[in-house]
Amino acid sequence: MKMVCAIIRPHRLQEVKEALSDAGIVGLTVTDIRGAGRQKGQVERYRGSEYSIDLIPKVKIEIALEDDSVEGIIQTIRDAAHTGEIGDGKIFISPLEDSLRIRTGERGENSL
Amino acid sequence: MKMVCAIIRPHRLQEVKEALSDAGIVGLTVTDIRGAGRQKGQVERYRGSEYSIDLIPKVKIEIALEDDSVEGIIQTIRDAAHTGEIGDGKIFISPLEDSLRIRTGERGENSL
Amino acid sequence: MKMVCAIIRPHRLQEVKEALSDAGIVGLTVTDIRGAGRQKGQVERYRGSEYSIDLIPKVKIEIALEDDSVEGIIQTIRDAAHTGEIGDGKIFISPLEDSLRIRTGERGENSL
Amino acid sequence: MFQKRWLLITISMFFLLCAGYTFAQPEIIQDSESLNPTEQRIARLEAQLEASEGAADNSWILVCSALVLMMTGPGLALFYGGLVRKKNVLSTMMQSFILMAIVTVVWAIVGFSLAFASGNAFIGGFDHLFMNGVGAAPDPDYASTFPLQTFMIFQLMFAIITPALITGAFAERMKFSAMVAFMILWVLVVYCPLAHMVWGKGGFLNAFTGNGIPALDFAGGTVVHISSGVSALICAIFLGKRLGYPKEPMPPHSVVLSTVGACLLWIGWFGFNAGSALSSGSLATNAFVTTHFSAAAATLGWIIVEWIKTGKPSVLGAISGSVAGLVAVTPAAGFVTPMSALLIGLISGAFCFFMVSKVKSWFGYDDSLDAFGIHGAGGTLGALLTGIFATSAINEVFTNAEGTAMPVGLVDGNWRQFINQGAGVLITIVIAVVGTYIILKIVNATLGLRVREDEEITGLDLSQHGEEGYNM
Amino acid sequence: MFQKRWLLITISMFFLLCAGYTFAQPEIIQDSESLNPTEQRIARLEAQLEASEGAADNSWILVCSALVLMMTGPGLALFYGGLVRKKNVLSTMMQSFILMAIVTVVWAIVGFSLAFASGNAFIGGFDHLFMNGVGAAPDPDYASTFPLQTFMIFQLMFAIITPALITGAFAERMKFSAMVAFMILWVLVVYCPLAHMVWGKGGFLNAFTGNGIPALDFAGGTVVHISSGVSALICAIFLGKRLGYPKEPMPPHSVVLSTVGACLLWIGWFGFNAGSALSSGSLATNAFVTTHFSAAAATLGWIIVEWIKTGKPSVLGAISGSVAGLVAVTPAAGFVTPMSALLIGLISGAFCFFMVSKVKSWFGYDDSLDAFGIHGAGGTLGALLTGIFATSAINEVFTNAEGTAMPVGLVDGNWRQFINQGAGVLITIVIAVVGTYIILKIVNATLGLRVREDEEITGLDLSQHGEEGYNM
Amino acid sequence: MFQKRWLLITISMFFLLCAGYTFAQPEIIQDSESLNPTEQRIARLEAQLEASEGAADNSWILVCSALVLMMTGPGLALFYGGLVRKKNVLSTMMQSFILMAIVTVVWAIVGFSLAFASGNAFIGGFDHLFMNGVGAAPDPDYASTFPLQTFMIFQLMFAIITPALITGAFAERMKFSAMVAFMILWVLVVYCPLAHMVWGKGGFLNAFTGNGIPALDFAGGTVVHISSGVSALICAIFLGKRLGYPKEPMPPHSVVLSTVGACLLWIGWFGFNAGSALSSGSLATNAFVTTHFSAAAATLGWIIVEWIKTGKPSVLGAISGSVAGLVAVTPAAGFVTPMSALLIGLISGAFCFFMVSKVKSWFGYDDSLDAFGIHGAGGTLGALLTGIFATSAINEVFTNAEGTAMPVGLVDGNWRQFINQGAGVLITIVIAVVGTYIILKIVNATLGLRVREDEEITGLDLSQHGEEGYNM
Ligand SMILES: Nc1ncnc2c1ncn2[C@@H]1O[C@H](COP(=O)(O)OP(=O)(O)O)[C@@H](O)[C@H]1O
Ligand SMILES: Nc1ncnc2c1ncn2[C@@H]1O[C@H](COP(=O)(O)OP(=O)(O)O)[C@@H](O)[C@H]1O
Ligand SMILES: Nc1ncnc2c1ncn2[C@@H]1O[C@H](COP(=O)(O)OP(=O)(O)O)[C@@H](O)[C@H]1O
Repeated sequence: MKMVCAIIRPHRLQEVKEALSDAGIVGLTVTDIRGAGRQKGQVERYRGSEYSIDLIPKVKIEIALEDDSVEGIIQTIRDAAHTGEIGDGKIFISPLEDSLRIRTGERGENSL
Repeated sequence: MKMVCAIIRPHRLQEVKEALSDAGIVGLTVTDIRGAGRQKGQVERYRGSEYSIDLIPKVKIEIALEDDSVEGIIQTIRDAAHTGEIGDGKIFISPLEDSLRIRTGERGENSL
Repeated sequence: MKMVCAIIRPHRLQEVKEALSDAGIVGLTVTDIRGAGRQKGQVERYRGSEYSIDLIPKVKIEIALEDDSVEGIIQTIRDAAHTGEIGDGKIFISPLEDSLRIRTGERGENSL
Repeated sequence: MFQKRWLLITISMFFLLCAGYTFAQPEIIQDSESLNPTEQRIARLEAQLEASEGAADNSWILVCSALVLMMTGPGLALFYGGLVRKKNVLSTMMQSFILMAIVTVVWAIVGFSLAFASGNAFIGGFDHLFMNGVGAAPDPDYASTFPLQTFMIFQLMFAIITPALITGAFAERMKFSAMVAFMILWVLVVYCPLAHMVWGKGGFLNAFTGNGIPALDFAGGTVVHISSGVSALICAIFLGKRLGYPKEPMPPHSVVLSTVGACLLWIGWFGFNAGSALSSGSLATNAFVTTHFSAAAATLGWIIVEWIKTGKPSVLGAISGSVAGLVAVTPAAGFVTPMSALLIGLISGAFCFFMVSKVKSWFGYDDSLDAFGIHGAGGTLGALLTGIFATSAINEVFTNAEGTAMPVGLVDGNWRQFINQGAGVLITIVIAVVGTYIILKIVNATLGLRVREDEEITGLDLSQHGEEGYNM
Repeated sequence: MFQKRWLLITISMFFLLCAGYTFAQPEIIQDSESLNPTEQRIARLEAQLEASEGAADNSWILVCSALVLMMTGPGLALFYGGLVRKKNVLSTMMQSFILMAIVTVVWAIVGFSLAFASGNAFIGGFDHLFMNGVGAAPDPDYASTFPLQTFMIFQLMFAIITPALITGAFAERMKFSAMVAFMILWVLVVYCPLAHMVWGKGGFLNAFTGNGIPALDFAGGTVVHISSGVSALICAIFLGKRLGYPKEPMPPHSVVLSTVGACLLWIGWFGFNAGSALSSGSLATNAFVTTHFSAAAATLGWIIVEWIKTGKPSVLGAISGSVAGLVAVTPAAGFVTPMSALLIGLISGAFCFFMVSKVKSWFGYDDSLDAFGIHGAGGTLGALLTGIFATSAINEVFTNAEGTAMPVGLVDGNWRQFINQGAGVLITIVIAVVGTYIILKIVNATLGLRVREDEEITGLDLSQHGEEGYNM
Repeated sequence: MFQKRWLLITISMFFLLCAGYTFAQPEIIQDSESLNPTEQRIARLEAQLEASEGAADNSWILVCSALVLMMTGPGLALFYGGLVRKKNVLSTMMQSFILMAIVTVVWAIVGFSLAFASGNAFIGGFDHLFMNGVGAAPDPDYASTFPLQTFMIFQLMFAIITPALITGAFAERMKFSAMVAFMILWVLVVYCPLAHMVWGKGGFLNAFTGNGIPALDFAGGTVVHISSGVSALICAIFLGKRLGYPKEPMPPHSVVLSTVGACLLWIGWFGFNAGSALSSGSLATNAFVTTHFSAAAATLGWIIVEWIKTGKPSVLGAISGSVAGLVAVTPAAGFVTPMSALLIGLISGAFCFFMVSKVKSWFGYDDSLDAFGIHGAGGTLGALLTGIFATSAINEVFTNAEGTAMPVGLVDGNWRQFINQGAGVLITIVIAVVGTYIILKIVNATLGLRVREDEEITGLDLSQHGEEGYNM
C-alpha cells in the first residue's frame, strides 16, 4: 500500500474531490496547511506598513491506496489540480505498511 | 520505528488520549482534519436552500513508536475509538527511518 | 528521497523558516497541530474553576528532500528551533518513494 | 413527531390572533384644539406644557425600551453565546433571539393584560387582551405623562429578557421545541403573575398601590432576576448535567464575544434601571448613577477576590462581576444613594464569585452559564440590601398622613423593610420553583426536554438548526 | 488605470467642496430675549414652551439619527459581513462603511438640496447646495419644532443605508472603485428624486403636501426598501453569478456576526420608523410598537414555514424573518394599529421565505445576500399592505374641508388607497430599474464592474484592499 | 509579590470608601408644590416649564452618557482588541473594560471633586469628595437645567475613555497590575487637573469662566485626545518596542472586530460631542452634524491618500481615518459650521495617515495601535483648526460689554484665538509629558511595567489572565 499526499491550491479542492470520486476513490483526508515554495506570497498592508506573507494557504489531501492504483490516481489529481501557474503544488508518494478500519478491525487493503 | 497515524471521531479524542496515556504513551501529535469516506455528511441549510457537507470533521493522531509497541497501541486506539458506526476512522502504519529530539539531540528510539 | 517532519514551538517558526531559507530550502509545508509530551500544558481558569490543557499548540514543518541533504537540514532546524527547555519538539525522517510537481509533471528529485 | 404538534399549536395561536384582531378596538388619538380667548391662553399653555413634559418622558422611555431590548439581542445573545462551546453558539444565541419574537406575540395577545390590567392582588385581568385599550392615552396608575402604549412596550422588553436569562442554565442540551413551549408557559404562569404582584395595580407586593406586603423592587430584582435565576436552577437540576460535565473541560469558545455582550448589557441596563423611574427627571439620573457605580464596584469586587484566590484576575471574572453588580443594584437603583450603590456592587461582586466558583461545585448542579449563580444569587442579595440601604433622601416612598417622608430602609431606621424584602424574596422563590417545576414536568412528558445523546455530542447548532456558527 | 481616473474625480470633487465652502452662508443662531412686562410673562412662556417642546423633539430625532446610522454601521456591515465567505468579509463590511463617508459628502454638497429643497414634483432644487440655509431655524414644511439641520442629518442617515442595502446583491464580486462610482451616481439619480417625490415639498407621491398620487410611505418602504431591493436585483442580474454559483456551496462564514447585525438592525429600526414621526409624542410610540410587533411576528412567520418545509428552524431563517418584518412595516408604521402590524409581520415573514428559498432558484439570479428577496419583495408587500391596514384611528392623514378625518386604508373603507399604493410602488420600480440600469452601463463601460476571475477566487479582501479579515 | 502589594492598596482604598460613605451627605430631592391662586397659575407654569426643559435636557445628557460609555466598551475594546494579535485580544479588551470600573470608583471618591469642585485655576477642591453635594440640584456654573449628578456622570464617561485611549500605545506588553496602578495615578495627576483647567470653574484655560488663556475646547480635544495621545507616546517610548517589532509582522488579528469598534466609536461620538452642548437644542444639532461630517470626510481623506500611495484603499485605513476625523472635530464641534467640519475632516484624515505610516517609522517608536498618531496628532491638529474655523455664527463665545458677539476664530478675523489654541495645546502637552513620565518612573520602580519575555511570547491573555480569547 502507498500513502499519496497531494498539496494543492485550496480553490481546486472541490474539483479534485469530484475527480477522485469519479475515479472511484471514497476515502480521503483533507488538512488545511500553509506552504512556502516558488510562489510569491500576497503583500498585505496595515496602516501604511507593508509585509508579505511568505506562507500561502494550501490544502493537503491524503489518500491510502493499493499499489496498483497509485499511478492512475496521481494522474487524476494532477489533471484536476493543474492550472499551469507557479504554486500548483506537489504530490508525494510514501510507503504504507499496514492499515486498519477501526469499526470492523479489518486490516490491509480491505480496510481502505 | 514506525509512525502510527489514527483518524478518529473528534469526540473520541479525550478517551483515546486517556487510553494511550494509560498504555504509557507520552508523546503524540494531534491535527484537526476533515475526512471523506463512507459516512454521509451533515446536511446544512441556509435560507431554505440545502447542501451537504461531504467533508466530516475528524481528528488525526500521530505517534512515533518502537516497532514492538505498534500492535499493542493499535489495539488500544481501536478499543477507545470504536463505536461500531460507519465513520469510526482508520489507523495507518508507516515506516519511520529516524527521529531526533530537538532539545537534546538524541536520535532513534531514545528520542521518542 | 526523504520526508523530514519537524514538530517545533510556534514562536520559533519564523527563525526556522529563515534558517532553512538561508540553507537553500525553498519548499516546505506548515501545519498547525497540538502535541502532547513531557511538557506540561497551560492552566486556564474560567470563573474560578481551573483546568489544564494537555495539548500544547505546536507547528509541524514538512520538507521533502534528496537523501544527501537530510543531515544538514536536520542540523539547521535543530539549531534554529532549540531553546533547551522541555517541549522543543522532534524531528522525524521517513522514506519518500516519489514526488511530482503538479504544474510541470516533473517526477523525483527534480520536482522538489 | 412532537414538533408537528407544537407547530399546530403555534398556528392555531395565530388564528386566535386573527380572531382577536377584529375584537381589538384601536384607540383614537385626538388633538382637539378649541380654546382661544385672550386670558385663557394660560389654559392652553397648561395643556401644551403637559404635552411637552410628556414628549420628554415619552422619548426617554422609548429610548430606554430600545436599550432594554438591546440587552437581550445582541447583549445576552453575545454574552451567553460566547460562553458555550463553538458547536452550540448559534443555538444559544437563537434562544435569546427567538424570545424577542415569541414573548412579543404572547404579550400582545394576553401577557400584558394578565400582568397590568386591573385584577386581583395576584394576577391582572383580561381588559387589555389583544392590546385592547392600550393606546395613546396614559393610564395614571402607571404613568400619567405618556401613553399606556409606551408603558406597555417598555414592560414588554422586561418580559423578553427575563426568560432569556433562564436559557443560560440549560444551554447546550435542551431541545429547541421544548424550549419554545417551556418559555410560553413560563411567561404566562410565572412572569405575568409576579409582575402583577410587584408592579400591577393593587398587586400583593406593590409598595405603592398594593395593600399586601410593601416590598421594594425598583426595576425588577425579584420579578426579573430572582424569578429567572431560581427557575434556572430548577431547570439545571431537572435536565441534569451536560454529557462529560464536570470531567471534560467546557471552556467558553469566545470570551471576546462575551465581553462585548457584557458591555452591551451594562449600557442597556441604564435603560432598564433609569427607565424604571418612568420619567426623565432627577430620579432617572439617580438610578443611572447607582447602576453604573454598582457595576463598576462589582467588577472590582469579583476581580480582587479572584486575584487573591487564584493569582490572576480573569476577563471572564471581570465581566461576570459587572453583571452581578448590575443585577444586585436593580431593585435598589431608585432608592439608594450612589455611595450605597458602590457598596452594594462591591459586596455582590465578591458574593457571586463565591456562588459560582464554590457553591456550584459543592452542590454539583450544572448551571451551564451561571444563570442562578449570578441572577438568582445576585438578585436575592440585591433585594435584601435594598431593605438596608433604601433612603427617603432619594425616594420618598412612604409618607404619613401629613405627607412627610417616613424612613424607608434600615439606614433610615426602618428595620421592618428588611423583613418585607425578605418576604418578597421568599414569595418570588416559591412561585418560581413551583411554577417552573410543573411546567418542566408537562413539557418533558409531551415534547421531551433534552436532545438525544448523539445530538448533544454533535452540538445543538447542527442537530437543532442544521447550521454551524462559523464556516472559516 | 481606471482607478486613477476615479481618484481624480474624487479629488476634483473636493476642490468643488472647498469652492462651495466660501459660498455657503452659515445660519446665525439667535437667542433674542427682550419682552418683559408683568402680564406679558405669558408671551415669554409661550415662546419658551415652544423651545422646550423643540428640545424634546430635537433630542429625540438626534437619538434616532444615531440609531439609523447604527443600522448601517455596524448593523448592516455585520449582517452582510457574516453572510459572505471569509475571504470577502472585509470588502463586504467596507461597502457599508465607505457609504457612511461618501453619501455624507455627496449629501452635504448637493444631495440634500436635490431631495428636499423646493423644486418641482419630481426633484428638488439647488437652494440648499453646500448646506446653504440649513441651520438652526426649522423649515415648517418638514418639521416646525426642531432645526432644519436636524431634519437634514436624520434624512442623511436614510440616504446612507439605502445604497448600503444594495451591496448585498453584488457582494463577493464587484470592484471597489466601481462600487464607489455606482453609488455616487445612484444616490443622485435614483435616491434623491425618489425621496423628493415621496417626502419633499410638492413631491408627486407626497400624500401630505403633494398634488400627484397620494401614496402613503411612513418611513421609506418605497424610497428605501423597494428602490434598493429592485436596484439590487438589476445589479445581481447585470453582474452575473459568482464563480461556482450555484454548484459550489457558499455558506455564511459566520452566522454569529449576522445575528448580531440583525439585532442591531432591529434596534436601529426603532429610530428609523419611530423617528419618522418627526416628534416624540404618541405617534412615535405607535410606530415604535408596530415596528417591534411586525419584526417579532415575521421572525415566527419565517421560522414556522421553514420548520414545516425543512424540518428545522434555522437561526439564519429567524434573523432573515425579522428583517423582512421590519422592512414590511416600514411604510405602515405610523398608519396602522399594533395588531395589524402583527399580521403584516406574519405575512411578510412567510412571503420572504418563499421569495428567497423558491423564487430565487426558479429564476436563477445570484442575489448573493438576498437584498431583493427581502428588501424589494418585503418592501413591495409592505407598501401594499399599508393601503389595506392604514386607519384614521392611528393617523388622520386625510381630512375633509371641515377637518373631519376621512377613511385611509381598505380597513377604513377606502379601497382607492390600495390603488394609490400600487401606483407608488410601480413608479418607484420603474425609476429604480431604469436609473440603475443606465448607471451600471456607464460604470461598466468606464471602470468595469466586476473583478478579475483570479481576484474573485482569492477573495475581494486581499484583491481589493490588500487585507484579510482574520489573522488567527 | 508586587501584585499582593497592589491588592492591599486597592483593598485599603475600599475601606477608605466605606469611611467616606458615612461622610457623604445624600442630597434631598424635593418637589415642593404650594402656590395656587388663579392668576398665579403663571408662576406655576414657569416653574413647571423649567422642569420640563430640564426633563428634555436631562434625558438627552443621560442618553449621551450611555453613548460615551459605549465608546469605551464595547467600542474601543473592539477597535483595539481587533488590532492586536490573537494571543493578546482579551488583555487588550480588558484594559478598556477594567477602566470602566476603576475610573468610576476613583471618580466617585475624589476624581470628580478634583476636577470640578471650586478650587484654584489649576485644580479643583475637595467639596465633592465621596459625591458630597452631588445630587438632584443643578450647579449653574456647569448647567442650570439638569442635576449636577447628571453632569457628574456625563463627565465620568470622559474620564473613562481618556485613559482607555492610552492603552493602545502599550498594548501587547504591559503588566496588568502595572497598568492598573499607572491609570489610577494618571487620572488623578494628569486628567483631573487638565479637566479642571479647561472646563472647571475658574480653570486657567476655560474660555467661559476662567481668566487665564481662553482656549476653546468644545468636547475635549486637549483634555481627552492630546493628553491621552501624548501620554501614549511617552508610554510607548518608555516601555520600548514589542519583541520582534518591527521585523516580525504583527497584523491585526481581526479587522472585523476593529471595524465594528470603529462604527460604535462613531455612533458614541455623537454623545461625546453633541452631549457637550449640555442641552438638547440647536447647538447639540450643530455638534452632531459637524461630528458626522468630519468623520465622513476624514475617512475619505485617509483612503484617498492611501489609494494613491499604495494602490489599494484598505478597510483599516478607512476606519482609522474615521477615528482621526472624529478626534480632530472634537474641540471644534460646537464652534464651526458643518462645511468647515468637512474640511477639518479631510485634512485630519490625510494628516494622520502621514503620521502613522511615515512619521512613526521615521522615529521608530512602537506605538502599537497608534494612540499617538491618531489621538495625539489628530487632537493637536483639531485644536489648532478650531482656532481657525470657530465662528460667532455658530456659537457666540465672546461678547463685548453690550452683549454683541465678537469674532471667534481666524475666519471671523480673530487671529489671536489661533495663538490661544496653540498655548492650550502646549500647556496640555507639557502636563501630559511630565505627569506621565513621573508616573511611569514610579510604577516601573515598584511593580515593574513590562511583562517577562516569555510571557510576552505566550501572549498576555494566558500570562496575565490565564485565559484565551478563542477556543475554537
Ligand atoms: N520540498 C518540499 N517539501 C514539502 N512541501 C513542498 C516542497 N516544495 C513545495 N512544497 C509545497 O508545494 C507548494 C507549491 O510549491 P511552489 O514551489 O510554490 O510551486 P510549484 O508547485 O509550481 O513548484 C508549496 O506551497 C508547498 O506547500
Ligand atoms: N483511503 C483513505 N485514505 C485516507 N483516509 C481515509 C481513507 N478512507 C477513509 N479515510 C478516513 O477515515 C475516515 C472514516 O472513513 P469512513 O469510510 O467514513 O468510515 P469507516 O471507518 O467506517 O470506514 C474518513 O472520514 C477519512 O478521514
Ligand atoms: N512519540 C511521539 N510521536 C509523535 N509526536 C511526538 C512524540 N513525542 C513527542 N511528540 C511531539 O513533540 C512535542 C514535544 O515533545 P515533549 O516531550 O513535550 O518535549 P521534548 O521535545 O523536549 O521531549 C510534543 O508536543 C508532540 O507534539
